[in-house]
Amino acid sequence: MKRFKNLLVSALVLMLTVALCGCGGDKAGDGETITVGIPQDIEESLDPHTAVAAGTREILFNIYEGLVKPNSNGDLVPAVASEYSIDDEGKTYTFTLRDGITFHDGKAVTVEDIKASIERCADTGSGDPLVAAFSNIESVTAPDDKHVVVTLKAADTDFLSNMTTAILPAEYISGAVAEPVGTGPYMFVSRSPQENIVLKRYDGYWGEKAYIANVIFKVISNPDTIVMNLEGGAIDMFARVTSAQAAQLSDNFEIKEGTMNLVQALYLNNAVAPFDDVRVRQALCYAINPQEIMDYAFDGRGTEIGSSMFPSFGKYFMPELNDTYNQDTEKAKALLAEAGYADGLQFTIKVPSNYTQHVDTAQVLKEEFKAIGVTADIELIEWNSWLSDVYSGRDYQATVVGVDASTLSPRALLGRFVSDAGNNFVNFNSKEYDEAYSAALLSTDDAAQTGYYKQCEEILAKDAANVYIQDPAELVAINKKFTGYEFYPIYAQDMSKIRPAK
Amino acid sequence: MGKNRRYDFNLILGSILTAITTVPALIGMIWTPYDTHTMNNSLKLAKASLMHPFGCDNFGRDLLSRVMEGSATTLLIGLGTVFIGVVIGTFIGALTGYYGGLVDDIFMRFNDVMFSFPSLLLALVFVAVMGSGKIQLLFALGIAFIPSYVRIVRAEYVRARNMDYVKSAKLAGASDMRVMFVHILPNTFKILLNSVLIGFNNAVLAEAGLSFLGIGVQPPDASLGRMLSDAQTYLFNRPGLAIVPGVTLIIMVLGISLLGKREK
Amino acid sequence: MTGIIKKIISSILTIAVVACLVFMAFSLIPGDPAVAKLGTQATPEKLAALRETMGLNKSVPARFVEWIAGVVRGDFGTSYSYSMPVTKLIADKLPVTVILTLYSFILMIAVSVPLAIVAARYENSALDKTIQILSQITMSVPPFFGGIIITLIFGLGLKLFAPGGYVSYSVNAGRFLGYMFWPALAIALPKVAMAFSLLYGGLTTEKRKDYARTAYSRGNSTKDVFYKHLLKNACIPVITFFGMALADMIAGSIVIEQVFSIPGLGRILLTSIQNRDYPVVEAIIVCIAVLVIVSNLLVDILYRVIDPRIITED
Amino acid sequence: MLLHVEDLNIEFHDHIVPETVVYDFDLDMDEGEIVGLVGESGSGKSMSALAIAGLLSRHDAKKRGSIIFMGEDILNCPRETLRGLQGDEISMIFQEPMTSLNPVKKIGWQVEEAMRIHTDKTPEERKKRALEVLRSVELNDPERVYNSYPHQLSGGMRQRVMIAAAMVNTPKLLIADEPTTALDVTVQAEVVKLLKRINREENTAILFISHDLSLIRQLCKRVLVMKGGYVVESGDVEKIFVNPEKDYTKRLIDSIPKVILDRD
Repeated sequence: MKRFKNLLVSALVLMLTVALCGCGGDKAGDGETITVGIPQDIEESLDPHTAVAAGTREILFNIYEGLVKPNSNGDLVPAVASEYSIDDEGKTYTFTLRDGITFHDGKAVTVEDIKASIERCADTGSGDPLVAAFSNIESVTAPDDKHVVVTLKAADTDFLSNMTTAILPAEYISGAVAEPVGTGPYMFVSRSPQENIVLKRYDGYWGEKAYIANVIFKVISNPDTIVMNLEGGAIDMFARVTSAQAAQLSDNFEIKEGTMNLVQALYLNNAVAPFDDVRVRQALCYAINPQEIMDYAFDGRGTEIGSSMFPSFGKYFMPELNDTYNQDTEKAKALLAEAGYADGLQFTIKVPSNYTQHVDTAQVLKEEFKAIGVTADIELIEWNSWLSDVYSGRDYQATVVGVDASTLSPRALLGRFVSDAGNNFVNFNSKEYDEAYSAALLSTDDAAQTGYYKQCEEILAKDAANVYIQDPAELVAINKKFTGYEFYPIYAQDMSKIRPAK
Repeated sequence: MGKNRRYDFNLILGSILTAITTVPALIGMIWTPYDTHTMNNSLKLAKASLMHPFGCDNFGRDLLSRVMEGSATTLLIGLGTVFIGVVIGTFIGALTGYYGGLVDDIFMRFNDVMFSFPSLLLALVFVAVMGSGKIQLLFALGIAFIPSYVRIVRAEYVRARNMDYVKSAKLAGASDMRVMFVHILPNTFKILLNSVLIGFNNAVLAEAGLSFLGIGVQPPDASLGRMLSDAQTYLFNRPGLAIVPGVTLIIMVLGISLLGKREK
Repeated sequence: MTGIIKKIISSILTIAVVACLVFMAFSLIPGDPAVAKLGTQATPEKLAALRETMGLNKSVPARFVEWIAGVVRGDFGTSYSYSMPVTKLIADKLPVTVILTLYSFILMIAVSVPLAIVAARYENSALDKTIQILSQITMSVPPFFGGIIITLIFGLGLKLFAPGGYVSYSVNAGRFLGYMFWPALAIALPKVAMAFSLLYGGLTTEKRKDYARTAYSRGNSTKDVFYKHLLKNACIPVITFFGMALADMIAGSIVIEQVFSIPGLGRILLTSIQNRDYPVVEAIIVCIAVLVIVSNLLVDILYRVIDPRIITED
Repeated sequence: MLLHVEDLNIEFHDHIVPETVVYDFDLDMDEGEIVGLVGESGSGKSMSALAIAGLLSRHDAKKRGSIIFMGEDILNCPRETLRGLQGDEISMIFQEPMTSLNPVKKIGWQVEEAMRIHTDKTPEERKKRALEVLRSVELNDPERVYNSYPHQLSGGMRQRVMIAAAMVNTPKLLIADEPTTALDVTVQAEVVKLLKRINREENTAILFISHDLSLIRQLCKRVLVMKGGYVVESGDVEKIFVNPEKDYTKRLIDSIPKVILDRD
């Protein structure tokens, strides 16, 4: 028994020592590794063409590049293509392959890879093409091994923004290679479900190489532990902390404020009762006060919006739509009564539980709806369930999320409200809207096109497709050990610009 | 003498602690100092004051009111769980224990499997099947706790089956049902009471655990577990948000377990 | 010996029963996983093809047979949400949960035994009373709140560890173990208190027995009397508790993983439940059932090892 | 002089009113001497024996007087000194062989324990000695006994094991506290014979405690008669037996069943 006791004591001592040393050794503070917290696991495949979630795309931004890519100003700059030209008509786009550009596995990028990538996204074999706009592609040809020519069916001056579509090796597309391989500044190393995604600097990158050698995206599925993780040093950066979380952080962290470039709204399923009635939708719009929501859940930060467009889009954004509905309880009640819900109504808001800002927003909304006799039940669901049930399955009444723009074109935001759009998860159905939208697509005149887009926005607001709230402020918490964070007008976390402070 | 004093001490302290948590919880079912859902921007994360003895949470909701509502929810789910478990568990335990035989054997085999499975996990599986929510949670936990009561009640019935008072009742012409539920049942109360107290505690802890995981009570409804989960963000500057519901939970469990100790 | 063999056989049967029940429960749930997976991209052809690959076009009994056949070979099928074999998904996370559980278990014993001995040795002293009260309170602390308090005090206050700074065992085993100490502590604490009070009860009973006096009469020190003579006897009634504690710790680790941001079985289980990724849920439940049943079996064997009186009664 | 006890008084304090159980106890023993201590239960004989063996734990019993064993004051010497004597120079065997052995340890381990504590013998030497001493207490098949657990032996065998364990270091003094009371009559006689032989062969002094005067008469030359904590009579066994001074002693003698008296 003496042995037993010694065993016990030594086990205890060992565990304590391990515990105490194990933790003191902070992560390599040499700036060689940065750990970034992400609120959800990325999608099952790291396939940039099929990735739906913004949270996946913002990470893939570091791995993949298109022929062109957006910079932080929102301009498109050449990437895999070193230059491009558009004919005057806007029908033929010619891209020149960048000299010496290689994939992460060291193989040179060829025009075949580009062709295969574009053709894959344009393929209509299984219904809609992966990139909706690619249905306009007439042909993709490679006249020589340096050039790729994309010819459109109808002229489209705005088509270039779609060419940010990632270029993948032809072998990957044919299924011969499973590992994600791109041309971006970082290459994929490993992933562990619900745990992390590890990236490494690609030293053969054609452009300015990344500063930090290793990037770990760590899944923080419990948002309540974000602050703890940051303060404890487990993660160095978290994009989109809430203002409450930001307020909890010590001055070891810098809070960068930008806009999230999201259309945060209470999205309503226009196809199911009670939201198939425009009066009910409008009533909800009258019930809320976006500023109040921002005050409660965002410490007053954020920009009010009135339709599916946010300020970063400049000329397309219509601030005047903010006043389509101003909080008016009486009007809301009257509309409800008119729609046959004089005694109030009850519905369920599904909210992805990992997004604190949406959960918080939903809680404020619930309070606001109370005033007009509407009871909203909040159901928190896992992000993946949200994707499958709400987004894909469209099995919901209402949901609070933010919808982002995958490209720099207003189509990225407005295209989804066309009645038969595959991603029209709110089931919005308006003939008027469909006409306006297709008119915009066909138009080659910039002013006229802008006019049509604005018309679309007005219809969304007037028909109360959704209860629009705001473009939330994006607060990025980053450890002061690092600097160089840049905001993008699209969903992207450009890790290659981040460098150790000093 | 010294022994008696200790027993009394457990009873008194247990009653006091239980009262400290259950009385506000009971009041919380009908009245709270402030509305538990109404938000107030100016009181966000307010420190403790005369008006708000525990301060306010991140939406400016009075923490005392939230804790009262949360305790009430937790208490109700705990009681409901125990109720389901005891009623169904007693029924099954009585039947299998009284009649015995092959059905009893098979049932007990099954029951032992369920019993050896941690009840929290069992509840998790039920939630997986039934979906999350307050009512689902109540049933999930209730079902998960049945096996423990079946075990206890069955053992008592197996013992009682051959006792003289049962035999004489049978001789007097009492039906099986009557023997089971009129004659034997009251004799199981004493032992059942103790396991009810333990079961209540386990249910409270399980509820808090599952709500903490986000699959129990949904916001903005308060439950002690849910509040603890939310409070983690503010652990740095307002640890009180976690400590108040946490300590409430501890006091509730501690009080009941002291009462249970006294019962032995 | 036959007793143990009987136990093993019945354990295997039990696992089989659990596996059947789990499969049945999840095949009764309405909803077509293929539809859920395809969502808006669902076309009849695609759906049929996916059903084919997912094996959903077969009848429930046929699927069951297939599933069981797979399980026997250690193949739990393919995860719906991660296009990855379930076995691979779990194999990666299982060690985390197992180590966390064992860690807590060792902690529980390493702390409760000396504590119980000290308290029982100085029965009724102020020290004893203090330990008693502390243990009664600790017993009532739910592990996740314990975890929060530990994070608050040791992580944020004393900076002894970085909250959320989990490191995978495959990356750095030392730091992995270092980090796991704290969640293990959170899980172990209430169990320490319970083990303490049971052991204490046993020791104070045993120390009044005649053989304790015999031990003293041979010149043993008090410490030796407790460790060499009383402890083993006092442990016998506590072993059942140890078995249940082990099972509880597996469950507890699922909650604690959430507090300490540990990607173990619990994390996968929770997300899979919410994603309705049933192959994963089924596999994890079967896995946990095996763990629970094996630990029960171990307890049974331990009983026989510790208490010689059982063997001869067989 | 091996043992010199003078003015031993033992008082207990674990009750509200202190209770004295032994008054003014005096005893002298020489090496190799066998002394009997007789009296009814509660007369203080076991307490005196435990005090001499150094087994009365210090806090609940208050002891006055002196117990000098081989020049060491048992009552006041340091713990280590006392432990050095226990099991080495003083050994003790008890009334209940059933409970006096550790139920979960093998006999061999228990017999060897005193050697492990007090000698530097190697495991092989210890085993050799253990088997030897087991054989010497007239156990058949000592190898088997060595590997047995207590519950596998009969009462008589266990008491022999106890004696073997006590004798393993050939102590100067063996205190036997009613070693035969729990045994069958036939086994009793054998144990007494065994003790006698040990005394003869090893020159170990024995303090034999019993309420049975006839056993004392078989074994001892000198006897002390205790009642109510006092030594009421002491001296040569035969003398006391033939001519008891006190009524109490007379009654003790009268209570011996005639059959046994006749046999000797």
